[in-house]
Amino acid sequence: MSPVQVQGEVLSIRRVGDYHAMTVVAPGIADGARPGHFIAVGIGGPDSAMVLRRAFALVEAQDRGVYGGTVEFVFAVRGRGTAWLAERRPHDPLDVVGPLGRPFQLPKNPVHAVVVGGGYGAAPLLALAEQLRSRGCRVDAVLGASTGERLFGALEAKRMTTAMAITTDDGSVGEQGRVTDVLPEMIERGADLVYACGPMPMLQAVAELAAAYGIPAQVAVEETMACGIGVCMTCVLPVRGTDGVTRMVRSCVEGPVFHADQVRFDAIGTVPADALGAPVVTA
Amino acid sequence: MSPVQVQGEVLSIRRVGDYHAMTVVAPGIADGARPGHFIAVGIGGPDSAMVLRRAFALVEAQDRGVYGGTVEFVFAVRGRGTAWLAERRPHDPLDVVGPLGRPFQLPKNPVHAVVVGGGYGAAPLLALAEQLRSRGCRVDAVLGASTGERLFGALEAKRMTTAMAITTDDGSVGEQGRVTDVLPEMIERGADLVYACGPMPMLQAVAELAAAYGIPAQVAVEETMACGIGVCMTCVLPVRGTDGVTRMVRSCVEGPVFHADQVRFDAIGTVPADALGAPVVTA
Amino acid sequence: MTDVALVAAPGHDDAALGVDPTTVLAGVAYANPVFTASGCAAAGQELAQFFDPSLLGGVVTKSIMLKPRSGRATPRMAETPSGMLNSIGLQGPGIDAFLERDLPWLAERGIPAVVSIAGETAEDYVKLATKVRGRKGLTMLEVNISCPNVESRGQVFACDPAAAAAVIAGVRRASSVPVFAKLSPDVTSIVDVAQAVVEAGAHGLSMINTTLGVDINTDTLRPTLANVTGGLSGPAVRPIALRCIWQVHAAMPEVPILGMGGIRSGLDALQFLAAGASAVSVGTAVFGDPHAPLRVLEELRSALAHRGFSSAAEVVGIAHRPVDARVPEGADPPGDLPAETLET
Amino acid sequence: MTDVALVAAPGHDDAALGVDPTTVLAGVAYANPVFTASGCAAAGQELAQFFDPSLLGGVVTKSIMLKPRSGRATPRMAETPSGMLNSIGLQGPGIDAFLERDLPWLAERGIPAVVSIAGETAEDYVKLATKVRGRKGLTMLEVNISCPNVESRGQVFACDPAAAAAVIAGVRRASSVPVFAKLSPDVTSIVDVAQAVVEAGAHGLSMINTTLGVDINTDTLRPTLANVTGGLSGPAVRPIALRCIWQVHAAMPEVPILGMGGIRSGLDALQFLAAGASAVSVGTAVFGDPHAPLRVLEELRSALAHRGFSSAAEVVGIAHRPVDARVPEGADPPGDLPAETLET
Ligand SMILES: Cc1cc2nc3c(=O)[nH]c(=O)nc-3n(C[C@H](O)[C@H](O)[C@H](O)COP(=O)(O)OP(=O)(O)OC[C@H]3O[C@@H](n4cnc5c(N)ncnc54)[C@H](O)[C@@H]3O)c2cc1C
Ligand SMILES: Cc1cc2nc3c(=O)[nH]c(=O)nc-3n(C[C@H](O)[C@H](O)[C@H](O)COP(=O)(O)OP(=O)(O)OC[C@H]3O[C@@H](n4cnc5c(N)ncnc54)[C@H](O)[C@@H]3O)c2cc1C
Ligand SMILES: Cc1cc2nc3c(=O)[nH]c(=O)nc-3n(C[C@H](O)[C@H](O)[C@H](O)COP(=O)(O)O)c2cc1C
Ligand SMILES: Cc1cc2nc3c(=O)[nH]c(=O)nc-3n(C[C@H](O)[C@H](O)[C@H](O)COP(=O)(O)O)c2cc1C
Ligand code: FES
Ligand code: FES
Repeated sequence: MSPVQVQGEVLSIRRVGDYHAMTVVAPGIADGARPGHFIAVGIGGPDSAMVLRRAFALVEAQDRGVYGGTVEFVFAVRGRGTAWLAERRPHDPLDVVGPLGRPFQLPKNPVHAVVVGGGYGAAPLLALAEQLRSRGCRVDAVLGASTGERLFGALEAKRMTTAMAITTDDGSVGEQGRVTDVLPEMIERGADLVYACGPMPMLQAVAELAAAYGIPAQVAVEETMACGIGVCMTCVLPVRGTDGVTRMVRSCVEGPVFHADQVRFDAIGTVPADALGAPVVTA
Repeated sequence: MSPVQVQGEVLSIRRVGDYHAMTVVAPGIADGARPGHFIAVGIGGPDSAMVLRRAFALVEAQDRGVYGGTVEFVFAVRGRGTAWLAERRPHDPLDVVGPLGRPFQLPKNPVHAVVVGGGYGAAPLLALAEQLRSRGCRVDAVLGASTGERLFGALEAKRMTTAMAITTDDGSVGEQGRVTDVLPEMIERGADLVYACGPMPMLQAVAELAAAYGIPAQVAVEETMACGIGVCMTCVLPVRGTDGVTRMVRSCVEGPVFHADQVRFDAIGTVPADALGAPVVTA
Repeated sequence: MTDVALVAAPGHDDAALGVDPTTVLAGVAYANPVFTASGCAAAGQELAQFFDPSLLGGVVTKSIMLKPRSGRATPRMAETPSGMLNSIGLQGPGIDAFLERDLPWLAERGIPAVVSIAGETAEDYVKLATKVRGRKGLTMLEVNISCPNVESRGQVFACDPAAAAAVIAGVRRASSVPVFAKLSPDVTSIVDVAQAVVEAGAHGLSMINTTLGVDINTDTLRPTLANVTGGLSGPAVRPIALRCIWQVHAAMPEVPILGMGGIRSGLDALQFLAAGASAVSVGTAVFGDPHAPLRVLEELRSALAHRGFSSAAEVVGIAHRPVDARVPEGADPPGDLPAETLET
Repeated sequence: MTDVALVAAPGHDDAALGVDPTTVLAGVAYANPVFTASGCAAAGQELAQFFDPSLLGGVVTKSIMLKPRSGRATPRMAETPSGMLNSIGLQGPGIDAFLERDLPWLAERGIPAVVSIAGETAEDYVKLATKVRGRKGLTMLEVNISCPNVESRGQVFACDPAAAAAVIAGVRRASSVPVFAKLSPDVTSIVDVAQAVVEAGAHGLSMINTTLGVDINTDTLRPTLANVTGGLSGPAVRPIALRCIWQVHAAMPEVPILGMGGIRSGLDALQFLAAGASAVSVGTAVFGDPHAPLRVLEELRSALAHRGFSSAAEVVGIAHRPVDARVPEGADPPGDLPAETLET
């Protein structure tokens, strides 16, 4: 599976709470796309002052159908690029590169998994849950957000999970609190492994919980990216390899999904002194 | 009359030969707009890499009506900015500043005038011809272009003039040749003055002919502009003042219409040695 | 139908009313920190068609020379990605006409004038400063030293710390108002030049002037500008301007800075203040939006209010201080940080 | 519905087939003048997912140092108007891993490699050149001297003509292939640095490396980059790059130049050739469009064909010559000049 660049076309865009869900006709991307893959979208056309792509997790990718291949993603308006994206309308052209990155690894056996999503971090977990189920896994879910408007995928998740918990910071939906307040209970129902996607502090907390329970976790991280295809080295984070050596690895090609116990959460945003090639003395 | 800046809205855009004619709802601009005035249009929105406006002669400006004030202009796609403009569709927003510059001066008496337009240079001459007629002037016209597709306003001009001649470089419409091939004949019908708008070499040739016949001419020039409002000094050309002194004057505020005999056509693109403040020795 | 609206003074944001926008540059207080930029607003008259320039901190006038000056041949400008090149060549009417016509216009309207002067020799600058001295409306001199020094084979003053210092020392002696040296980014060490002019008596620094560029016309395959090179300005140079201001403020935090280079929005202006500028000039943005300086001011006030600041002054240089050392009283930290990064 | 299309190798323009795209850099012939830029294509493997890198003139590899290097803390990049800042800090596996893994990958595929080297001392560079010497696939060395010289208080080599010359002299002695010095625009006189390195033995020059910039995060009011400053690249810097190339080519027309800085289209590349570059590197544009280098090549060939040129070589430096002195045979002067400006 190799990524492709497609001059696609917006099929639909709709509001989902505080988010926007967009479906784009972009044939070729779906081939080989798996849960956890992401796409990178060109912003503003050739005369735009924004020269970099924006990365979004795939919610779904269909490689055939009436429209001959579509991708769906959900996004929050954060800066100018996502503001531009929110103004796109059906039939507008959209340049998409994907599928990118390394997807979630699926267990070989029909285990019991918990998926944990924070905000739009639930995006890649829906397709993941579906695939886990189709392999005979039991899937439970914990979704959290600051407010109900920033919950994503709760209905879909409910349909495909055995148990589900929702938390919001303001208590507007589900329990007031954070995903990690309810995750122990979920794990204690017999979970064998955890999948998580969301803000870095959440991933760190989930990783610590999974470690405390002695079960493996996979986390999909979000680092600022310039290229998304592995050539620029902007998207790195400290990850401990199987050889015990910490390296600054590219989250766009070696991630965004990592084994939680390998990510040096404590050192995110720094180059830990024991990383290969550290410390930085010069340019 | 002071220019205003309006967040307008595209009402219509249509092809006219090789050109595009656009009407924009932009209330306030029409107040005080007169033939020869121009507008400056913002390109690409706030995230565009194109930071400067584009200048276009007003074809027409209506200060009331169903849409509460519209402006019309016609344009050729030249570079990226006009290419962007050609892609606008009804209801798209458009930022317009106008009316700008000094318009054509109208004669006090019902004289006999010839208007001479090259390509889209005919744009400001249609409204001018109408105003001249309403003042009892006889108006003749000469329109020229490289090809018939680049003639503008021939039908309208025909309606409001007594005599009209058309020339094209390729002979596809009218006579093969240049406007100055037929202008002498037009002038000899008894013209008292000439108005011209078009490419600089055409204006120069028209100015020379008018001088040879001893009649005044007004020309609307086109110089590269950054601001259009008189603050940047990019749009200058050498103009001899009534005091005999040549100055580099701003065509956006002291033009675009000039008395032909004051423009130093021979020295366009240079700073003539006898200009005030010349020669340039340093930064 | 989308809304069609006349662009006038931007709507006031109520929260912004609580922000004290005043700023002080070398002892002179201005009503707010947003100025025009030299050469991008002439002497204010033309912009007055769009908004009242007395609402700004002040108007920085086009650099004026001793004699009338025709400027360079056309084309004098080229648009480039998020910027433009210009090679105007300091066209202007000369100091006498300026003092007779332009400065009084500003003075009569109570618009604080920052007069920019430019010369071909160090002596020119002194003469200019002397002529302007004591004129009504004058609040500050901005010394444009990005000019070729005819006495030194056309080497630009701003690129030679000694020549720059000589100009400033002379102007300083002749001036009764604060003297700001306007620096060029086209040097190996802007801190060296800054130090030289401050030692020579500059009260403050204006940064940055344009950076040298070339554009080639892809039809004629000749330089687009008649003069071949021109000065690059606009949003494209903003990171360069911020870097210069950052470096100089880090080295000399006590020296006031008037910052410019690519400012198009209130958030851009906020970046300049945070990097160390006490006030800003809005230049090229005016060409795309004649209301730009006033809009930038209003956007800046709103941005300050929404970040919990009660004055513009308190953010000057704030980016040099660690976050935990400076949360303002009553602030909503961390400002507009997307809730997403905080949740669960 | 608009057309939805898979972006693959851009369609060939028949007219472009008549253009000879070969270029020669210091005696080495390349199939065409479009290369990747150091640090913007790793060592070519990743781009091979999108197009065949052997279709390019060559691949310029990410600057490699003697030892593995972790690079700087994140955030390492900020998008800016028509550009971006980066502070990667030369993260890389070190020369040994590079020679074992990356260079052979290029060599096996017949992709001409331009190996970029970077060091902390002049001695580092010599060691690197010695290690690379004679390796299969190596066609040229690009010496990235925009690195702090640890022996001179971190002053960047490229900002000090003497230090730059010392590096180049050492590399020149150790190298069996042409040596190109990659210059920084952040100097008062790039011609002085260019002359120093050419006198020290550089066969050619790469211009430009990024220019130093800062961005302030308007939420945290701290620098966006963990490292505070970063290198500005992308279309925003194109006029600066063209200016550097223009000045150096005017001063030393016989020295070959590999040009880069903001190239995003074939017409951009044409500007670089016309200003004096014999070949170009496409850098930041790759991040926005992974096909960019190949697209630029195809667009350049079409642009040359439509202007009546039969080779890329004949436009190198053409912008320095008056128009009437150089209309190529069989050309359609003046190219794409809008008919409007010619009519009546
Ligand atoms: C693998 C991955 C998957 C993602 N999936 C989603 C998703 O499903 N839904 C969603 O809403 N967002 C997602 N994001 C975050 C999304 O990419 C950013 O919100 C978006 O790039 C911000 O662009 P902007 O122009 O609005 O913001 P700006 O701040 O203006 O962006 C400026 C630059 O920084 C980069 N940037 C800024 N923030 C981020 C960030 N958090 N991650 C990566 N690059 C960033 C942008 O690409 C751009 O180049 C994902 C990010 C990654 C890395
Ligand atoms: C007073 C006046 C009236 C005009 N009226 C018309 C008209 O009615 N119809 C029409 O088609 N064109 C008219 N033009 C020319 C029109 O402004 C240019 O064709 C247009 O700006 C080109 O923009 P672009 O982005 O396509 O080209 P680019 O070459 O990409 O433009 C780059 C920059 O140069 C400036 N520029 C380039 N060419 C010109 C030019 N000839 N005049 C002024 N600025 C230029 C642009 O404003 C822009 O800032 C007029 C120009 C002036 C000065
Ligand atoms: C057309 C033009 C003319 C300028 N003239 C002057 C000038 O006369 N004196 C001066 O000090 N700076 C001059 N500048 C530089 C600006 O004052 C400002 O320093 C620079 O453009 C960066 O700011 P900006 O990006 O906001 O324009 C000029 C800039 C432009 C674009
Ligand atoms: C992310 C990034 C990394 C870079 N790394 C290097 C490098 O390792 N060595 C080098 O000589 N230049 C490096 N550069 C500079 C580019 O090679 C190029 O000179 C510069 O970016 C201008 O070209 P561009 O605008 O096409 O990117 C890097 C640029 C970027 C954006
Ligand atoms: S984003 Fe460029 S290497 Fe990951
Ligand atoms: S275009 Fe700026 S002064 Fe005329």
